[in-house]
Amino acid sequence: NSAEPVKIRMSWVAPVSNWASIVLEKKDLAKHMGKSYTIESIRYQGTPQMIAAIANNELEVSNLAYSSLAIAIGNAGLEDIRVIADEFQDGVPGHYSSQYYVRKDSGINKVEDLKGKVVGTNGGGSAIDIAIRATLKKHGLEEKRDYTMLEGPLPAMPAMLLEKKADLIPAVLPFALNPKLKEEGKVLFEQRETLGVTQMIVWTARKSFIDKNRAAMVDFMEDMLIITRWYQDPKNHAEVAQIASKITKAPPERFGWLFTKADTYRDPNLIPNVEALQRNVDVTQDLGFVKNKIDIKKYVDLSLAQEAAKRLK
Amino acid sequence: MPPDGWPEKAARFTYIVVTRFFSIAVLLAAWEILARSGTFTPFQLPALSNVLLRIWQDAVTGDLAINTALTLYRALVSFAICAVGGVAIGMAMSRNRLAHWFFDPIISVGFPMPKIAFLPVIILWLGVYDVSKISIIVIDAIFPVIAATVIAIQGIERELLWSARNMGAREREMLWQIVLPAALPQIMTGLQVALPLTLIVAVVAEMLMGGYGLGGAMMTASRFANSTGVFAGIVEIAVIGYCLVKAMALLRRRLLIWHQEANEPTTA
Amino acid sequence: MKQFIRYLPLLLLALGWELAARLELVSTTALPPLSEVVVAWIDMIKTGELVTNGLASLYRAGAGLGLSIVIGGVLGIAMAWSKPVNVLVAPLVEMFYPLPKSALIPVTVIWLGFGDGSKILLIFLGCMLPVTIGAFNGARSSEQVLVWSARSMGAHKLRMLWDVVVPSAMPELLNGIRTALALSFILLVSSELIVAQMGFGYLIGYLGANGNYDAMYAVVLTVAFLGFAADRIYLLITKRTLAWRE
Amino acid sequence: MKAPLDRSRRLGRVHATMSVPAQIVVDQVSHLYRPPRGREVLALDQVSLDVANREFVALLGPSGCGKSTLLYLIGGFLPVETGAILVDGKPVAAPGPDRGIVFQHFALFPWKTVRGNILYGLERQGMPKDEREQRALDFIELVGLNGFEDSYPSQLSGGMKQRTAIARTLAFDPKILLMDEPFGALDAQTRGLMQAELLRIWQRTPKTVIFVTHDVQEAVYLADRVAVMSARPGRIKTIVDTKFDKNDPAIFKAKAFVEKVDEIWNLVKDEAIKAQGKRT
Amino acid sequence: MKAPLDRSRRLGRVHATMSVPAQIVVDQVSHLYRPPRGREVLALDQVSLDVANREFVALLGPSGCGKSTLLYLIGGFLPVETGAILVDGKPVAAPGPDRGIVFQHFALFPWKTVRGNILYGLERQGMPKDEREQRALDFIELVGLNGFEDSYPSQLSGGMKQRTAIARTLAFDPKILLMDEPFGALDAQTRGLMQAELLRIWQRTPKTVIFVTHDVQEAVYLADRVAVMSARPGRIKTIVDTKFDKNDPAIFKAKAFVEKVDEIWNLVKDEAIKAQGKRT
Ligand SMILES: Nc1ncnc2c1ncn2[C@@H]1O[C@H](COP(=O)(O)OP(=O)(O)OP(=O)(O)O)[C@@H](O)[C@H]1O
Ligand SMILES: Nc1ncnc2c1ncn2[C@@H]1O[C@H](COP(=O)(O)OP(=O)(O)OP(=O)(O)O)[C@@H](O)[C@H]1O
Ligand SMILES: [Mg+2]
Ligand SMILES: [Mg+2]
Repeated sequence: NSAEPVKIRMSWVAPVSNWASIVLEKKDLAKHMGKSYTIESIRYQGTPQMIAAIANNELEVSNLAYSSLAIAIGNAGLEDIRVIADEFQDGVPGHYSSQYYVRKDSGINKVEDLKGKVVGTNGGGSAIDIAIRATLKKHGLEEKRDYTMLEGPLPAMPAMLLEKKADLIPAVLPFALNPKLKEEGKVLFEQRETLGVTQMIVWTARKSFIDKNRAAMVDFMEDMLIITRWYQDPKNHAEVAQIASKITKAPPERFGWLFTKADTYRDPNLIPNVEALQRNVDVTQDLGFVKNKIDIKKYVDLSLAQEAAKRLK
Repeated sequence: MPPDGWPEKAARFTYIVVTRFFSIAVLLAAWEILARSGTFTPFQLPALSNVLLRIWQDAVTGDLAINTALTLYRALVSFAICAVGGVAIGMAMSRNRLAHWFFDPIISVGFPMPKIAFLPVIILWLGVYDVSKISIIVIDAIFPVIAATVIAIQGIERELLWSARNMGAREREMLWQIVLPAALPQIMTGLQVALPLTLIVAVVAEMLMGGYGLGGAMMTASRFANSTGVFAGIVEIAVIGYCLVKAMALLRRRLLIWHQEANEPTTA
Repeated sequence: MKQFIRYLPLLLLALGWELAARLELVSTTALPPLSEVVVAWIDMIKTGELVTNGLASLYRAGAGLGLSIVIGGVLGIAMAWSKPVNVLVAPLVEMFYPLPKSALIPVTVIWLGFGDGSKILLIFLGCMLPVTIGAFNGARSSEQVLVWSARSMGAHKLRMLWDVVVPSAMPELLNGIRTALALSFILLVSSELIVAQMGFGYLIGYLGANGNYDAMYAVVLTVAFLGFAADRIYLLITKRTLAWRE
Repeated sequence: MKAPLDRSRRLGRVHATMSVPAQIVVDQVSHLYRPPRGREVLALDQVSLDVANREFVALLGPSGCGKSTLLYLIGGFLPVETGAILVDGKPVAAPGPDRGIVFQHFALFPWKTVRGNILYGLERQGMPKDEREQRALDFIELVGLNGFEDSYPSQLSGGMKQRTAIARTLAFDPKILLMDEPFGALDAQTRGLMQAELLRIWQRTPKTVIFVTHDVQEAVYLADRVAVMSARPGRIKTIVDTKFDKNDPAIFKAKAFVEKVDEIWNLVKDEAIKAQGKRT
Repeated sequence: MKAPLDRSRRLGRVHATMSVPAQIVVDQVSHLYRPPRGREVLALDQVSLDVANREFVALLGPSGCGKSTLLYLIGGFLPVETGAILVDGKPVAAPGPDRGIVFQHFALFPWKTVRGNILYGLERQGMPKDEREQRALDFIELVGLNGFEDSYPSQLSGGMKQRTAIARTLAFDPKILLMDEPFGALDAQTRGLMQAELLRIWQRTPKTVIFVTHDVQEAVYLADRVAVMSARPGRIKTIVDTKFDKNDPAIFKAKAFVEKVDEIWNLVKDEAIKAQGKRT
């Protein structure tokens, strides 16, 4: 009814792998953009700032890791937050799962060998951090007691391993593709071995916002579906690599893996794996990052994505 | 005038405390009222009383002491390095053309450089432990000291230098006995800027690299959306910082007792 | 030629960088050779994104710095010369001085959101410290007879502050401003790192998150170069302003 | 607390015995310096002095006896803590352009040129631009600093600084002139010229002058009365009348003049000896 | 380039005509101030002056004629750019404790007390602690500053600062004394006492003294020779012999003395008038 389009601010952290960083590159495909809604994509340094922004109504659609979602609900008390879409999932069969590397010459052959070692992480409480802790815990290792955690930026992880600052590092895409890492390091375990499928990142919005702008949000989801599907369409691969290259300033050849089987799984209908999400949130709670158990179903609202998908049939 | 009895002294002391902390008290009261008014969720703005309670809990468990000690240690060690190194480089630059040639452009480039960007390099070179943290703090906080020293030395009255030379002071002695005290007021200003900077950068470095320390604790709290913990960190740093700043001002007053500024300005 | 010799140390530094990277003293993933950084820089200039992002950043830095100079200077001088101001304001200033400004984000966001406002505020708060301390200490040390002189020639109190206290405080004040100038570039980047849609810090942030260090250092060097240019211009101005000091 | 009673009595007396009411009344003023560290110094002890309108009073006394301090108090720079100082019947509260002062150490603004220093007071009086530029030039000429208009104080010799300070204060034409050894750094000849100029200005646009000097001859020559101060703590010891015809070129050789100089010289000498004696 | 030739010729002459070789030789020295901004000033123009060992020379001249500049050059503070200055036969290269200087503006260290200022030079000479403490006390006593040993310069009156500066320089007993209007801020009596002390020291531990003053009487009384400088650019105009018996208390009234004073007075006057004339 209102002539003003609804402003939707979307968050992203890592370029290319977060949808919000690239959807605007194909805004010509969108049907409703600029009419019923507009998008601003904003880069955040990390989830803590996103949670603050959501609380202050500074951010309409945020891409939260499962751990951050648990923290937002359990600790920040954002009760009206709703999971509305999938961003990517780790460990889906046939797709990439994050790998955890040690040096070939380190003598570490199983997880138990990490006792007394230094383990690299990108920051306590992140999705990757929790995967590491959960895996090590499964093998009877506790942080501080049995190993030391060392924080560093993800891109620097391979170098940290190779320069012997850390004994185990997480290798996520695209840093896992580092040739020297492949040469001098070896995979100790894959994330799916312990966590199975991980619903790594989901899109969320506040219920109050969804209720108020339902129509616009369905339009938004519809356009997002069109765009994300375009990106995942193998025949667009060359152009996708060009876009990625333009954004990251890396040569397009480096993006051969992007949105292929070698990449993590992204749902074509933007529907998250709620069952996996519940498991992941439970692990987060197990490790003590949030106090109480969270029933994640209460916080999922897939109606927007489903309605949008229906329109595209 | 009757001699000062304790009631007068106590009254005076109370008066000073009340006036000195009046504005802070108002600020804190506003905080508590605002937080309790329901305008904000506890995540956005936790109540002061809860924050204090949290600090108290940390104090009881000993976390507060460990974190404070670590952060202070890093900040103060870096400060000592900045003070000694900054003044030395500044003096060398003012008295030695080679040193000036070398450092002058480097300072102009290095001073405004966003040094955070070099974090990965520093981590790879120096690790994430104290050495790398202290190095980051030093490269961030040393510049104000150098700049202040250079400009202070430029402003020294030439007759003072002449006087000392005349009485037989050698170059080395001049530096210690004349250049340093004559430049001290402005050098102190540089140090007064550098000290809080070391604390700030110490906390920021801890936030970026994790581990123990007030910054690490704050970062952890922030990752877990624990606002009370974040604000507890803010309060702790504010208190520590306030003490450091005050101590520095006291030191300045002691050292510069001879200086014009020791007198209250008259005819204001 | 003279200029060349003058800036030779920078060249040496650049050489050191190139060598350190080429000799693999540090992993080239973390520190690419300078030459590659320069190539990336030229690319980014060609696409024009350094300019568009730069303008957004400079606006924020300029606004924050300008505010900090005006407000910080006035505050410092007022604290030196007025007891009530000192008693009321000094404790607040002393408390906020040593706070990492990025820690204040949760508070500033409540009032100002994550837009330009909070970034400018952050830069302003961070830059204010050196200006205020410089102004305060400089103003306190202005010679009494000069103050008296001005007063006896009919300058009222405010006028005297402007005519005597400000120029006497100038050397320290200017040095404080120099520090603030440098800090403004640093704070700019760190504030834009946190949340941004544009700006140098935004570029550095996502290029770094992507591990694209040659492009990231190209941005860092751009910031450093702008800071360097600002510092040089600033030093020239200082030299003229303080010409009376022999 | 008998000061208030005392004071009113004294003020009454002043008005009764003098035909014109005194323009400057210094009444039982004491001044104690309390440095932040170090010993307290009683610089002035119950000093009383009345100066009539348009009178020229010279202040003589041994080094450190409080002459400068007295001028600072009259100028309103230091607070009067004990006693009272009235100017034109009103207690002194703050400095003002009615009382111009030449400081012992010049107090030139180092960031202003000679011209800028002299212009400053004129600007503060709100004099129109053309007029004040002209006036500044006139006074630069008067003190013989042509050619140095654009020099900064750090580029001047001692005497030149002093002349700038004199020009600066004379230029804005205050009703009362407080001069603290204004000719101390000048050579005999320039000093003579300056004295003559000062007298000329004083006669043309009458002013009340308090003039600190160490030169007894100068004091006797310039002043209507000479106040001799005693050694620390400073008190006014004697006040001597010294009205001579300033326009008589042979005045310095006149017997009456020489005798006055001798008389005052002896007074000062006693004080200096006392000051010296006190130490040993 | 004929300067070097000229100089050697002149130096030869000096040695030939004087029985003792001059201790200080100022040979055709010019000095041009080139401030970073503002006009250049030729402060000294081909000044030559020889001062024998243990001689007491007074320097007189109009304000701004370059007296201080000349002392700075001899002291080694400013570089000698044209001409040459030899002390004990060696060209002056740097300041040194053989040449003590009392600056016109005192140049006390503001962060040191009176005692600290005086002790400084003694420490630099490596005098043992007890001895230098005693010596500092003696000189504080000499200049009459007992009781102010622990005052900072900012807590002293003008005259007291000047006396501190005098004590500081006299205390470390330099062979050559360069004094720039050292008694300018002192009252007549204290000045007399200081003059007597200076003479006493000079006679007891012989020194070469160059003494700038504006007081012609003082110059004639103290000095063996009086050099009169001309107005800017400074040149040595005349050198007058003024050897009198300093111990004769009636000397000031002696006819020969008064005549000398008059003679020099007139010389200075001409210069001052010239300086004045130049302006108009
Ligand atoms: N700021 C100060 N703090 C402490 N004591 C001071 C201060 N100023 C002056 N005095 C003391 O007060 C006394 C009088 O000083 P004042 O400057 O008035 O003397 P004066 O008569 O002008 O001497 P002079 O002829 O040497 O200039 C001196 O003994 C001095 O030590
Ligand atoms: N630092 C300087 N820069 C430029 N010019 C200067 C400087 N110092 C002195 N002068 C100029 O050199 C000339 C001589 O100065 P000098 O101080 O030697 O005079 P002086 O004979 O000591 O005078 P006075 O008796 O007034 O002290 C003056 O005209 C002065 O303007
Ligand atoms: Mg005085
Ligand atoms: Mg001089």
